[in-house]
Amino acid sequence: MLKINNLSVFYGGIHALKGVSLNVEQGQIVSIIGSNGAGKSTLINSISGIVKYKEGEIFYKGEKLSKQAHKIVKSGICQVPEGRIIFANLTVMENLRMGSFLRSDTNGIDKDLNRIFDLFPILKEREKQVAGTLSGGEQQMLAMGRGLMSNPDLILLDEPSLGLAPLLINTIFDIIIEINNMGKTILLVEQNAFKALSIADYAYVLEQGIITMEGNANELIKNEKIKEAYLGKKNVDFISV
Amino acid sequence: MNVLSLNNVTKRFGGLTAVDNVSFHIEQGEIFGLIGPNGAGKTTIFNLITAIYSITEGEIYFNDKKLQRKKPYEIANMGVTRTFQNIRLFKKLTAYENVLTACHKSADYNIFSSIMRIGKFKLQERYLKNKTDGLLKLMGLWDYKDIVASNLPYGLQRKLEIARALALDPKLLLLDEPAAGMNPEETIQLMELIKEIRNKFDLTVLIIEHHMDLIMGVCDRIFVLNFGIPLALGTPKEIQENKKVIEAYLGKEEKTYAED
Amino acid sequence: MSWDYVSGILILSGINLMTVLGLSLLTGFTGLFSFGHAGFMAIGAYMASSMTMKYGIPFFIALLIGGVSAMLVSLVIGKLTLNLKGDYFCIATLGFGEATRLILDNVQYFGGARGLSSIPTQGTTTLFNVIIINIVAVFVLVSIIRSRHGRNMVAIREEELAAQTIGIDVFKYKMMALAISALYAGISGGLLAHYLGYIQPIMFKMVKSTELTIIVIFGGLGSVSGSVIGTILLTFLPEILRSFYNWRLVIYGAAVILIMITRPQGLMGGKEFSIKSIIKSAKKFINFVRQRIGNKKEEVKS
Amino acid sequence: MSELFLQQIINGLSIGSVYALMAVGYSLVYSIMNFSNFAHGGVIMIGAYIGYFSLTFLKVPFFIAFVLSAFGSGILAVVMEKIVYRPLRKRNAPFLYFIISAMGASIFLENVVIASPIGPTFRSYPTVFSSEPIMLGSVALGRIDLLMFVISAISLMVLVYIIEKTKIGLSIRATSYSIKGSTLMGVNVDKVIFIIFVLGGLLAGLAGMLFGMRYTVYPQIGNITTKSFIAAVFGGLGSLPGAVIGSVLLGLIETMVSGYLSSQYRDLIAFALLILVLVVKPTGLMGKTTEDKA
Amino acid sequence: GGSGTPKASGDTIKIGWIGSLTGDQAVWGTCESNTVKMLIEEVNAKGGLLGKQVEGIYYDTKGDAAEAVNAVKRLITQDDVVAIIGPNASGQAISISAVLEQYKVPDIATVATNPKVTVGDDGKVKPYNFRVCFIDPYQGAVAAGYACDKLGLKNAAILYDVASDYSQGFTEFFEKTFIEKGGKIVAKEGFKEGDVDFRPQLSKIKDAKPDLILMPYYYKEVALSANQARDLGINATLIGGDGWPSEQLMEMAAKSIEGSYVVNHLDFNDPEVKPLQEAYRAKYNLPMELNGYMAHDAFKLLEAAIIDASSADPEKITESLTKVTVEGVTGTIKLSEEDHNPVGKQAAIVKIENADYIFQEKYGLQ
Ligand SMILES: Nc1ncnc2c1ncn2[C@@H]1O[C@H](COP(=O)(O)OP(=O)(O)OP(=O)(O)O)[C@@H](O)[C@H]1O
Ligand SMILES: Nc1ncnc2c1ncn2[C@@H]1O[C@H](COP(=O)(O)OP(=O)(O)OP(=O)(O)O)[C@@H](O)[C@H]1O
Ligand SMILES: [Mg+2]
Ligand SMILES: [Mg+2]
Repeated sequence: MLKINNLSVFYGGIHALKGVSLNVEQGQIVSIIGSNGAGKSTLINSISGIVKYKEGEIFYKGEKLSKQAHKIVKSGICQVPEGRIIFANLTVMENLRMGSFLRSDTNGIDKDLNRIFDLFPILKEREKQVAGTLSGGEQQMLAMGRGLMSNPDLILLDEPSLGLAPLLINTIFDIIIEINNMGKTILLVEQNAFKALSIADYAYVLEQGIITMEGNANELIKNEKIKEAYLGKKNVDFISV
Repeated sequence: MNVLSLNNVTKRFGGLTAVDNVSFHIEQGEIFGLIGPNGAGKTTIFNLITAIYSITEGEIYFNDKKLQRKKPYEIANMGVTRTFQNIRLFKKLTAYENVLTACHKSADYNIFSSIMRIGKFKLQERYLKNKTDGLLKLMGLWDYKDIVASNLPYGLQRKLEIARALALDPKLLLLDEPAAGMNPEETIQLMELIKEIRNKFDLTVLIIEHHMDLIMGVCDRIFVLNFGIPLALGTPKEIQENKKVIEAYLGKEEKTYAED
Repeated sequence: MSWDYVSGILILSGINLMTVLGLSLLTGFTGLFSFGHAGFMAIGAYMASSMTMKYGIPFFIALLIGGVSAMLVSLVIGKLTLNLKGDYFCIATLGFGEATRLILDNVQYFGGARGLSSIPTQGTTTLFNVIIINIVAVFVLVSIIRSRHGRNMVAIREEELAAQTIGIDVFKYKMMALAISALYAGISGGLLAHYLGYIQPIMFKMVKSTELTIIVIFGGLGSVSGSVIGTILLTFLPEILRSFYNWRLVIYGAAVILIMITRPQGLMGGKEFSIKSIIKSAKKFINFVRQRIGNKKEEVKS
Repeated sequence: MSELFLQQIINGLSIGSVYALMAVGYSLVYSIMNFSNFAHGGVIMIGAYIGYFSLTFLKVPFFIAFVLSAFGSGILAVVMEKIVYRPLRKRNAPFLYFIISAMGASIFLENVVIASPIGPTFRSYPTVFSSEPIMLGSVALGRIDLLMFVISAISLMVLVYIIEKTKIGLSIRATSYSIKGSTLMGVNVDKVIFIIFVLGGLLAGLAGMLFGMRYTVYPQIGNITTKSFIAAVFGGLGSLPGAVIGSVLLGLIETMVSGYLSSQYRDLIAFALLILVLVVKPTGLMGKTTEDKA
Repeated sequence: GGSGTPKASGDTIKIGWIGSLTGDQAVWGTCESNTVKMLIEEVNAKGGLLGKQVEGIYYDTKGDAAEAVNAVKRLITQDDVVAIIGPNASGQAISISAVLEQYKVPDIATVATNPKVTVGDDGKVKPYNFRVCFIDPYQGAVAAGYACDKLGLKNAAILYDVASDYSQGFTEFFEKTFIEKGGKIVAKEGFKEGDVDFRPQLSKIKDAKPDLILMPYYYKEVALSANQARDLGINATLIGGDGWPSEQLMEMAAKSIEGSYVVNHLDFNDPEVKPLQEAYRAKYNLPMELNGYMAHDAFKLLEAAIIDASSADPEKITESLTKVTVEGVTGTIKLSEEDHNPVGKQAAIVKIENADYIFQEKYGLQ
């Protein structure tokens, strides 16, 4: 469904992605893990057209992907960005409406809206609150909801669990699975590598702009190196995460 | 002695009561956790302590001095400083400049001596530079010192915020989700770092986090908030076993999807 | 070009530079945008010239009195308006500038709209004096910027809330920046008055303020050397274009746009022009050349 | 109520509606680009000239001249956006650069007209309809004033409808907060900004034509926009109803000050009032004040 | 004699002009420079001056005093002009004195009416500043005298531009004379340059029931304020100064200013003025502004002085400027040695009738 060949991105002199290739099959959940500054967000942003790449190609559904952000959304790819980037000046409801900006099927929109309110009841409660004053976690939920409103085929999630309470993290991952079960393909960037790997079909490890490892998620999760670097080996004194 | 005391603090936004009659006391040298579901009012409490919001009801004391009607900078000068949940660095300045700026309180030369460049100025400026170097090294940011803050990866930006806060030689440090955006390994490292900082700088720390391994691993006591209302207070062990906390916040047990 | 003509333009550059330097601190380093500095210039101009004309006070002291008067007024204005944000502050300063002019227009003691003439020009605003004053002004400004006080101002420009939480008294530092910029503008006004020998409220219109602000941004926000270079360039540009008759402002306008869109950081882009940086870039260049040569040699070898 | 007082109220309202007509276009650009478009006055001026030449040279009917002037200004506004602002936008330049570019553009437009064969002369519109005021007792009510009032009101309502109630309006507001965010929602930001400038330009054209009819045409006519900028700030920047309320208030204040206090110190008193309002309410009358969330 | 085309700079006489070609005074500046250009062409066509071709150099001042100083320095030191004509505003004319004195080059101001243009505060005449127009005190006093003595109007209202030195000066001297003659100022209202709406002030004036309104400012504002006054139902007689006369004014406000009186420098319908008017219109397809007539007289005066000095030396020209007498379109021009102002120049009182400037009489005080 999504195929990236040899992608390179520069920020001025900084070489953020150095020839990244990756493949996402229809209906899969694919995870990307890597430490701070590895280039995960850069990768996601290049797919979305926010960051312009110098070299490499991106194919989507067999065709070359446009480089213009709004056309990319139109073709069915939607990003839930890192740090939420909700519209702080709009109300919760308006934010969600913005999510469905490119859609015109009123019925479908209403249906999705209700589903999102089922998933995140707090959003329904705060329908008219200005989004900028929501708490961090509420904003993250709003960002997810807004992303879903565009009814995309491929969803790019950049650290969706960021700043969420443990209970909610579980919910979010449940929701990700649910969305996936509805037939949507998901490319997931997560710091919470354990969780990410546990729900993914396939995973890539990104280090300093290079893919250093890839494989089936349930294999990677057992990999010693990965355990050490990303899963927090000492992380045994407490059960969660 | 109590470093920080909240007595029956309430904050309302229009009809919404974000913080509802909350009281707690933090002792000197403690690492005190503040947890609770999203929207519980944790950040609001930080904003009340640092006077970014005005308090609706109740009182906050720092070292027995009342904090009401003080300006944010006055509170900072008393020794209370913080980091932000939505990072607020000086975006276009380098990591080094961010910290150096925050060191300003360690010098007291006035504007005329900076024009005359007299001895005191030079001496103090050198001190500020050394201090900045030390802080950057301590936080593991030395290699990034010349990078503009907004270009740093998310995790390092958080560390830089902590470094900047430490530059004030605070007595009480408020950390709002310092580990957000860090992977578990980095989170553990941060935990060690917080302990180290506490000991080295003789600090009291109030910390908000959703990473339970960090909270449980580092806090002496934890206060749990739910919908603005106090839910529990206790040691990590007590909190982990508290039914109400599990139900409202922690969740029953670890779910695994590997088998799905 | 005749020296007298050029020196005249240089004096004018120097006069403008005084205000621009102050504005650079206010706008470039503290992030406040003013449309009213012509008002401070006017205060300085009228105070300084009445000192020399009516009380026979020596020129330099009169200049200082002019500057200090502008600064005192700025304290009042600042007290009222410095809590305002962005464009709101900008409008408040615009209001101040226009109000100052209006008062001067109506006050017959200062000659009203018909102005004040016979201000002594001999041995007052000479090129030498202007250069000396500007050197001192630059030195003072750079010293402030390179101290904790300057860094605090930059912090305010970057992120006010964070500046507060690291213990910066935002209001005080804004006030400081405004007061210093008003002092500079006041001195600049005094210089102008003693250069022309005649002042009139209409010389201190809003366009004057905006022209000066354009220079600051043209030179690059947060760069003192940018302000200096920008001032000289933008004072000379209209002179060079003089023979273009009434097309020259068309070209001037187009040039401003062109610089903004091609060099969006302004001329100096927040960097400073210094001996050090020249040496640095020279070294870089030499290294680059060396590497190139080295590479070539290697290529030849292989 | 004395007749003088009534007359002054009418004067104030009519001056206010002039400011309003400009302030709305101004505020519109501000609301999305977050900078004050100082070139708006220049576009108004060009609009006034287009109207003038349509009536005198092309000798088209009044209504057609109106349309030509609106569209001409609309096109000019869009072209300016392309040349002057887009490159800055693409580079995420801070708002100061936009302001300076706008000033450059405004200097350029004014002087291009002066230097061109059009020249600096004042030109008066041919009489389109009777300029005789409607007399209510001895209180005079101008016909163009009435027209301006109506056009200001209608354009405000149309704009508020577009911004508050339509999808494109929603995307405009979203884009004003975060360009990245709305891009990710599939909004073509260039298109949104295009629409904003078209709307702003159309309004400028209307304003220019009405101005020309009322006050004659000359290259500096756009300078009155400074007043409408002040009015927009008064009312709360970015708020369209605020811009209108601010304009009407400013008109009334100026009139009342001239009429009852001192016309010599009119602007001084008006500015003092403005600063007073801002001291009490730092975001203008209709501007939202929310506690900044940290 | 007359070799025709100029070769080197030594073969031409250079004359400078400064004034506003941009900014809100551009209308007047443009007309002045156009006139000077036209006259230079005429002179050159007739073989030039002293056998040399004349070259004009024109610089814009943006209406700014500092710019004027630069422009004059450039004219003198770079372009080697022998004399300068302009500028059209007093502020600039006063600011350039020091430069003129430094280089000893004369300047003839066109419509700079502030007394300080030619005479310093110490009462001494400035050696290199001259002018061909009469001054504010004179104009103001004439208007007051004529209104009081000839028209018998005793209750005056004044609307003036607070930010304009011209308007303020005019007002000041009008007020003084008018009160001396037993008149009463019933209202005095101000506006600020750039304003386009005067109804608040006019409404107040209307309430004071004056029988005359003095409008001492330029014709754009005159047209707007006159129209607005009539719209408000004010019937008082309007009186103005040399800021008024223009064909544009007629186009903009003929009906409203019908019956008004203007203190002018000349009679537009004087047959001797017609050729100049027509030549200008033919060349530029524009009506001539008042400034054009003044520039014309300034140029003629300069021409006469150069011929009288039979030299293109600036100092000699300066000496001759107060010696020669020329018949200008605005009357006989002879500059006084004491104050460098034209002597005995009487104002032309013009009444507006049937959309035309109808000459009434030459009028001077006493
Ligand atoms: N706009 C930018 N300009 C310059 N450098 C940038 C920019 N954005 C990112 N970088 C740099 O590119 C590298 C990759 O950054 P990126 O944000 O993609 O990392 P990440 O993997 O998403 O990290 P994190 O887990 O912290 O979010 C980092 O070194 C970062 O400093
Ligand atoms: N300025 C404000 N205006 C209105 N409501 C606000 C404001 N600030 C916060 N709130 C509301 O107060 C409640 C508490 O917010 P707060 O940011 O303190 O939550 P939090 O505990 O920090 O949550 P999280 O863990 O998600 O960051 C939320 O419901 C939020 O929407
Ligand atoms: Mg990232
Ligand atoms: Mg929070």
